[in-house]
Amino acid sequence: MTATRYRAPPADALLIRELDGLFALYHRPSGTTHLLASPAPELLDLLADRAMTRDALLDQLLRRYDVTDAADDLLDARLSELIAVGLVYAT
Amino acid sequence: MSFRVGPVGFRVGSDFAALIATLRALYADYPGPEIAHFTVRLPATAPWRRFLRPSVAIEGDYMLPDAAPLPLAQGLLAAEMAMNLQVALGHRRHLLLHASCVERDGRAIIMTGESGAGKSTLATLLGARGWRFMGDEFVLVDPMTGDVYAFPRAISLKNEAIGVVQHAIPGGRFGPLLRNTPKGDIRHLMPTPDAIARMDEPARPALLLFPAFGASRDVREVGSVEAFVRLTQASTNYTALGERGFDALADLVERVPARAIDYPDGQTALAMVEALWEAA
Amino acid sequence: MKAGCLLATVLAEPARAGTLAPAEWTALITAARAEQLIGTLALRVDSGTLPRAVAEVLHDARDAATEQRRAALWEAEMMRRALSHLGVPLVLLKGTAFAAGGLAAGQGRHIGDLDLLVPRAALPRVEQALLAAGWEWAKPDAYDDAYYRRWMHELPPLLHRERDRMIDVHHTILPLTARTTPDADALIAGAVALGNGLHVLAPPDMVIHAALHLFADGDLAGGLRNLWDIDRLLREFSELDPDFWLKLHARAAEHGAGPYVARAARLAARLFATPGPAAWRRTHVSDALFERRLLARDGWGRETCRLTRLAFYIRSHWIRMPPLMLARHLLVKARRRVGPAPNE
Amino acid sequence: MDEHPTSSTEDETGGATRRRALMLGAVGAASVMSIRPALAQAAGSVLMCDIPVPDAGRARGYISKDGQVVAAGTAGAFAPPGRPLKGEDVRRALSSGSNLPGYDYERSRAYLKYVQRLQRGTAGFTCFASVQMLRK
Repeated sequence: MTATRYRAPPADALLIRELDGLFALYHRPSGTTHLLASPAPELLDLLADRAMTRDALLDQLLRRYDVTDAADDLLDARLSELIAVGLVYAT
Repeated sequence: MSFRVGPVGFRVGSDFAALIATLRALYADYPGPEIAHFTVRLPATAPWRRFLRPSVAIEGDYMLPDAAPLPLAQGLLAAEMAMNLQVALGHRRHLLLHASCVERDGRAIIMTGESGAGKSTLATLLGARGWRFMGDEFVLVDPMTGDVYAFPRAISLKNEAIGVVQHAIPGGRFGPLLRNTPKGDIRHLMPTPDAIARMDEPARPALLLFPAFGASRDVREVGSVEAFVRLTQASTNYTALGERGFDALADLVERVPARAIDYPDGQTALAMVEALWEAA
Repeated sequence: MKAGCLLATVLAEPARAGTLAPAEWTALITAARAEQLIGTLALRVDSGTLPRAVAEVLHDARDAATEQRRAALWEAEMMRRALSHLGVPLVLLKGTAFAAGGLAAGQGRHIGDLDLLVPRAALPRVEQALLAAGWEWAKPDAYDDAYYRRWMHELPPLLHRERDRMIDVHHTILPLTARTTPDADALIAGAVALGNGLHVLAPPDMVIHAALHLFADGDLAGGLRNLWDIDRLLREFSELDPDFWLKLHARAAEHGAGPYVARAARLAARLFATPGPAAWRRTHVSDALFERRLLARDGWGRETCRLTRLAFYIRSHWIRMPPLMLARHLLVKARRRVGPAPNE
Repeated sequence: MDEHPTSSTEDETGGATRRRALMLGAVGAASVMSIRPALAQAAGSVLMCDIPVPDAGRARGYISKDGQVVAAGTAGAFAPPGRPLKGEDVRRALSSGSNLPGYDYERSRAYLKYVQRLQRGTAGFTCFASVQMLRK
């Protein structure tokens, strides 16, 4: 069985406005507004319109950011929040 | 009968001729549109309820399944609620904020809060001090321009506010006192002729206030994200407007300063609002 | 002209909108809202020369329909994400199917709950997967639950706890108690894949479902909209496929739905001038009664023709249940309604 | 592992030269909050709704201490209220912990628990939903 891969909508499916350090996001396909705190916007950016395994995603995060608490369970928790609201899709 | 409040035309029909006559008198200064945007029905809850303990149902183009009927003596409240419901559920040209609003020099203060926060009273009292009263229930944000439009229907004063306003505006055109409604005692006050005559003039939002009555005097800055979330919950059609609503609301909270104010009495509140206005 | 009639006329001939007096507009808008056809009306009527208030109302209605469509398609997508791992065919029905299939019947249409058809054998797995993905039972009542499971063509409704949207999961398209029993396996076997893992019914089945839904499963309340769906489907499918009427006739016979489909075609032709073969046009005396029921709406949005409506209410129970079961059902319902007299 | 070569987005966010600190567990709680429709405010303008206890389908049933509808006459359960509860009374009782007007503590708790268990599609639910959201 292959590892689960995750994908977020392309950038043009989202409207994002930064307000006081948080991000208000309008998701065009659902018509829903979400408030995002870091690291959710960063994850959406990395996964925008391309599928990645969790390991690949963590690797990308570590390359791009100084991740102080890189742990699989924390990343899983963040991904599952995004999956629950439909912003990330697991294949 | 039909009348227009701001950009919204209503047609109101009822089994009770007396109720229509009262509405006709109160809304005499409002223009009568040929074609109404919404229809409001205030029928008797059953045929015999026209005569025997007469009871008014709240119906129209948009209805709530559990809306409770009211005794005929509170028919004006039934009309008010039915009108609110049509706008809240049906109007999409503007982003609706459940708020009161006053204007001066083309710039508006938007005051929003839960029922009992004093937003009606504050807007009414400011209206008596040289401000233009724009509404005490809804303020309408144009998603294209960010301007706000007025919805100056009859002001719905509740409980202690009735005495306060009667004292402040002794010459006001008041409706009958409705006692012991589910919202307490209610008395309607018609906006001034000037407020009605100028109801189609938009204004630029300049200050967002979240008043709370009861606590001791306090002013706090409200960050844009908190204002955004609070206004999504104060809007009856934010979600329904989709992307337009998102943009309009994000623009509003980015551009307009927001403050929460706690106040112990009306005089203090008026002083606080006018001081904030000078500083804004 | 009665408002229900006016609404049907303007939908069929949108050019008539140019001749309406202000009072007629108000009646038309009110009736269209009451019949949940305001979005459809908005798309039918050209916005060039309309009175300002009308243009504003119809513009809002178009926006509302766009957002409803978005929400419906998203709900279907979230359902797909929750169920795709099961590997069972997922067939969209009614409004969501029209929208997802890009059909004219979906344009401007009000879309409420998500209706899904799956094979009966897959029902327990579908139910479990939905419950695991955030859907919850909408009604706690035990009698209704047992009744649903034993006799209905669908699970009791489920509601998504975050999105507040309802899903009806069907395993066939009429209650098992109804006089007509469509072939559910054939419906699913014939379904058309949309390419994203979801399906819609094949064109003849879609018409048959709409006809059964309108004439074999309910009291026709709000039925004008369903008849409009049928008009749009018949027009679109018969334009695409010259043999459509023949296929429809054959397929309706297979499902035992011939008379309902014929009734649908006749009434659509009566009210909306839907084109069709002459053989389908032979009028029945009872058609006038159905027409009266479908148009029973006045210019204040109220239902009229109380007796006609009552007759159709009784009919709706009659056609859905064998007589003894109907008696039992009404008895249980009646017992539950007998309570203390209301205090006032 | 990475099938998609890193694109220019990496440079826009700083790339390897100015690496920004990021915490996966920084917010402690959820990193996503969804805005839900404020149907309540619509209803708030008409907060004058009734909640039948129990709904008409189970009209004679008693209400147990935990808000379930049980058979009439069940020991320890309460007879239903004589008239539907008012949305405004329910709101007040839920937010202040006070009793429903005319009912004692135990009975109020039982009725309120019934109301809190209401689900969509049951009579009174829309009213309860609006009460809930205004309460905060």
